[in-house]
Amino acid sequence: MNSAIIVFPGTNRERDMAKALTLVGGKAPQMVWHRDSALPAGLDLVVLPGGFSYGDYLRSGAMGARSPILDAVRRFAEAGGHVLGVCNGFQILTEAGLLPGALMRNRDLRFICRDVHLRVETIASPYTSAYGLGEVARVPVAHHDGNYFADDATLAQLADEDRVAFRYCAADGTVGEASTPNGSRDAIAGILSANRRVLGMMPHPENLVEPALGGIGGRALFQSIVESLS
Amino acid sequence: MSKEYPTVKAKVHITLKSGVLDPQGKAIANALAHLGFDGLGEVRQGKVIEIELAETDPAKARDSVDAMCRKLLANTVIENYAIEIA
Amino acid sequence: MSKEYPTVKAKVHITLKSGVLDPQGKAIANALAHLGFDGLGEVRQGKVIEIELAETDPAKARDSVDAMCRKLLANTVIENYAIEIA
Amino acid sequence: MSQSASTPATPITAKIVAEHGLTEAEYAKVLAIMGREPNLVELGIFSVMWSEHCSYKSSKKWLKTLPTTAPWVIQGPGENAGVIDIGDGLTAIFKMESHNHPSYIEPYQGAATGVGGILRDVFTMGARPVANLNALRFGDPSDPRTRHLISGVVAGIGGYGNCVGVPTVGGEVNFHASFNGNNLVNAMTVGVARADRIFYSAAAGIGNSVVYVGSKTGRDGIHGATMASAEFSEDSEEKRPTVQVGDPFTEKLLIEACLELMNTDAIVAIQDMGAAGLTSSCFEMASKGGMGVDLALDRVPMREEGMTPYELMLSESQERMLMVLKPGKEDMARALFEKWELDFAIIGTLTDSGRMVLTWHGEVVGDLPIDPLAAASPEYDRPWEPTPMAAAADLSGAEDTPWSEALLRLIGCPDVASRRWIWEQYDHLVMGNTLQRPGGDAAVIRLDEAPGKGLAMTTDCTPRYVHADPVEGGKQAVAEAWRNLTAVGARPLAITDNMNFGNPEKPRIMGQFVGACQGISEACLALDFPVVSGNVSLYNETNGQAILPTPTIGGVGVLDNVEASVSIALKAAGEAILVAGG
Ligand SMILES: Nc1ncnc2c1ncn2[C@@H]1O[C@H](COP(=O)(O)OP(=O)(O)O)[C@@H](O)[C@H]1O
Repeated sequence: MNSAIIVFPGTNRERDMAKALTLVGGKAPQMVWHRDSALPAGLDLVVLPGGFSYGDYLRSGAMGARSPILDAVRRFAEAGGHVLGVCNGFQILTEAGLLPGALMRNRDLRFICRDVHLRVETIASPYTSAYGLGEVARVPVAHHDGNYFADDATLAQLADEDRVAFRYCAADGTVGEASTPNGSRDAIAGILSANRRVLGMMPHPENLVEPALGGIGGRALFQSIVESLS
Repeated sequence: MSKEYPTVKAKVHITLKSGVLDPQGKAIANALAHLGFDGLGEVRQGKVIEIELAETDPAKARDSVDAMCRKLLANTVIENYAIEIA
Repeated sequence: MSKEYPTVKAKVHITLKSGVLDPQGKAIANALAHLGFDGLGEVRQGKVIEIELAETDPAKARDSVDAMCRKLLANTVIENYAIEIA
Repeated sequence: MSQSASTPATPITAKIVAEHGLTEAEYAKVLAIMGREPNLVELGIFSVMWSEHCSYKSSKKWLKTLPTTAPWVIQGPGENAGVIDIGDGLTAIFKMESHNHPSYIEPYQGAATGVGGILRDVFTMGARPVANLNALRFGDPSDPRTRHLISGVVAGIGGYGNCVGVPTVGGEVNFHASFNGNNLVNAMTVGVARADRIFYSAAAGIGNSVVYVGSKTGRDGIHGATMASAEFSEDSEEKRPTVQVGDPFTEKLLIEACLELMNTDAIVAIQDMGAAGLTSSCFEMASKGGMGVDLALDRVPMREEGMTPYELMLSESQERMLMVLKPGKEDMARALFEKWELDFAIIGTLTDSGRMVLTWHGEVVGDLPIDPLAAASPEYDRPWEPTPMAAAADLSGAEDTPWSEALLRLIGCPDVASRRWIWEQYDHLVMGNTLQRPGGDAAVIRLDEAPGKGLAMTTDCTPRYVHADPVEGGKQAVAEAWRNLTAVGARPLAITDNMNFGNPEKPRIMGQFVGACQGISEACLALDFPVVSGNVSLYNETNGQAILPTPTIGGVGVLDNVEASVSIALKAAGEAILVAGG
């Protein structure tokens, strides 16, 4: 599987992502600089990693979504390419209009870094096929602006089209406000595009793929990708 | 950059659309209540961006700022904006 | 909370004192330049907080909002604030 | 010597000298060194260089007594940070620094810029920062002001470290009413560098370019000197913020750009512009290398209009670095910094004059001899008195408290309660190497550069012990750091310290400092655990009330096999619990 990670000024989880992709996929991704206007040829996957692109000043992801490389990413996605946006990457994808909704300041206004539980809401996607439906996976979040907002019509559409990939939940899989760390509507942690090839999610599967780091809740996401795209 | 010749100052007011929950406003309202301020209704937080422009024609300046808002400054999924040219 | 009877709407404008570094404003200016907007001078970002108050007397409302600014809303070490009562 | 239009000659009155924090005796030395009356720019430079902060005039004598050597110490105190050998051709580079006063005035920005400053100290030496820690002390937890301070400080530390992408993996918090008017914010950064790629600050090479990189210079933090500078400026007080605003995004770019440049063969010397800005960075580089330097101040990138040479020399704007480049490397370096959208300016040249000559649009506005100024830097042997033996605490009635009630009270006590709400605001996972997260004895991270190897780190001090008995309290802080490292399976290697005390001009306070130094030394010697870097923060007093003496210790150890590391969690039911030690 050929993958590339887009590096914006202020990106800071590109190395974490590269390690996870290399560990599970066996092949190191290429790093692509934000000022480039084209993606390398022959890519199976483009990843927008976590961090604070352009400092997240103005709005998280706003400036990243307007950088030159995003036009290339948009063309790649429109041509049916697979794009994964994690944390800041998810914020960029919504700001760029590649996924619906917006990510607002966390409910308690504080940055949150801790393990959360996610319920896998669909396995009909190249990112979740290696999980079980309804499986509860433990992975960390680390964000200040992860409070997912979309209007009622959009939420209904996402639900109807089975495009909610992950919801925050308690350890036993119950979904509710108390187990939603950031106030997201409908406890949404990750969503898919209409063609199911673009995934945006706030939690960091790349930070929990090895027992040494305290768990492997994020590993099945990378396994799904490798199995679906190789 | 033409720091010497800016001739127009534009202010962009960006507010959350009604219906969009404002976590910052809500937190401020709670904090004010904790500090003993009562009789408060809704509290909302918005931003103001002030821009110095070299454009002298107010109509053109407004158009240009409007383009900035659509392209970058506001996220119209959740925000409204209003432009003031001084 | 007395959501039913708010009678005054106050707006607090909070801006960084001149001379204080405004990383947000700086980043916005750079981003606008990259998007092809030129002839820009300084860009500064501030906030506006809108508060609904149950106080009917404008002078008292202003005093109360001024107290909120000093106690919570503004940090007068680096920020200025201005109050508008509508 | 001529005066430029922007700095009209200001007569140096006794009042101006006092406002610059120089004593009469110190000013007499200034006159002797200069051989004439200094102008305002020069006086400002003396005031910065001879401040407590830069000259360590009250503490130097005692700091020299700390043990600083071991076979694995590559660089002890005196550089931007300490360097130790951790094997496999790698080094750990680390230091702790205080940002107490700014964090009290503006908790968010004060703490944030504290993190920024310590990060720069570490990457300046060629290390990629891999972990941050923070040691915090606040006043009475029931005081609403304490709440405000702690929430701002924690958000500021997180806001900066999270954005820069360095995990904040540990720290400590204590509460005591003595910190009501003087909270302590001590930030520590640990970085990793190849042993053959360490960068120092001594300038070398006559004719080499002195280069400024990073953010532009504004009128940030020109405090002590505000009054004097206001005299020749029509600007209002409002233009003189005393607190700097941090820009972690620019810092992140600066880290990446500097590390990229360090991978080439372009840098002769590098130094961050810390608290005393251009003055101290330039002076230190020149003085360490025995060089002279010509600086064209008009070439310094400026954020505001109408800035004066005085302001440029004293500004404390953040996210700036000074470098000496090898000849011919300027264009490559410029292109690199421009790629990262950072300012780059050649502002000076090294000379053999032994002097610092400052010009402003071609006119000389300052001319000072470097060595005499550095050599004459004041050093005081302040009178001190030993701390009297503290009375034993009154424990009467303690036995009558049922143990269950005592346990509840202990767990609920602010000094023991969970700190989860703090570390959850810090990204402690970024970089993907955090093996032991906050909440244990010491944090453990693994190293990308050497699979299987790890670093452990901790910060420790118990101020009330130091207050009761500075010698024993100093020892205890070092011993606790050593134990915390040992408890996670690491081999303790070295420490950094952050000495937070009250007014050293009071013999009682000076006695606490002297005692703590003695205790730290004894423990370091006994444990073969030398001091490789540190920072001193004195005058932590409000209305004559000093803080509890707080010599914070930051300890670093190495794990040759990270897999063997054990955590604090009880692993399984039925296992035996042992108590070891005496
Ligand atoms: N300010 C902080 N930042 C990060 N982690 C912290 C902080 N304060 C405490 N911790 C974590 O909580 C643990 C317990 O805190 P504390 O009781 O204050 O320290 P200690 O156990 O060293 O006495 C620390 O070892 C550290 O891992």
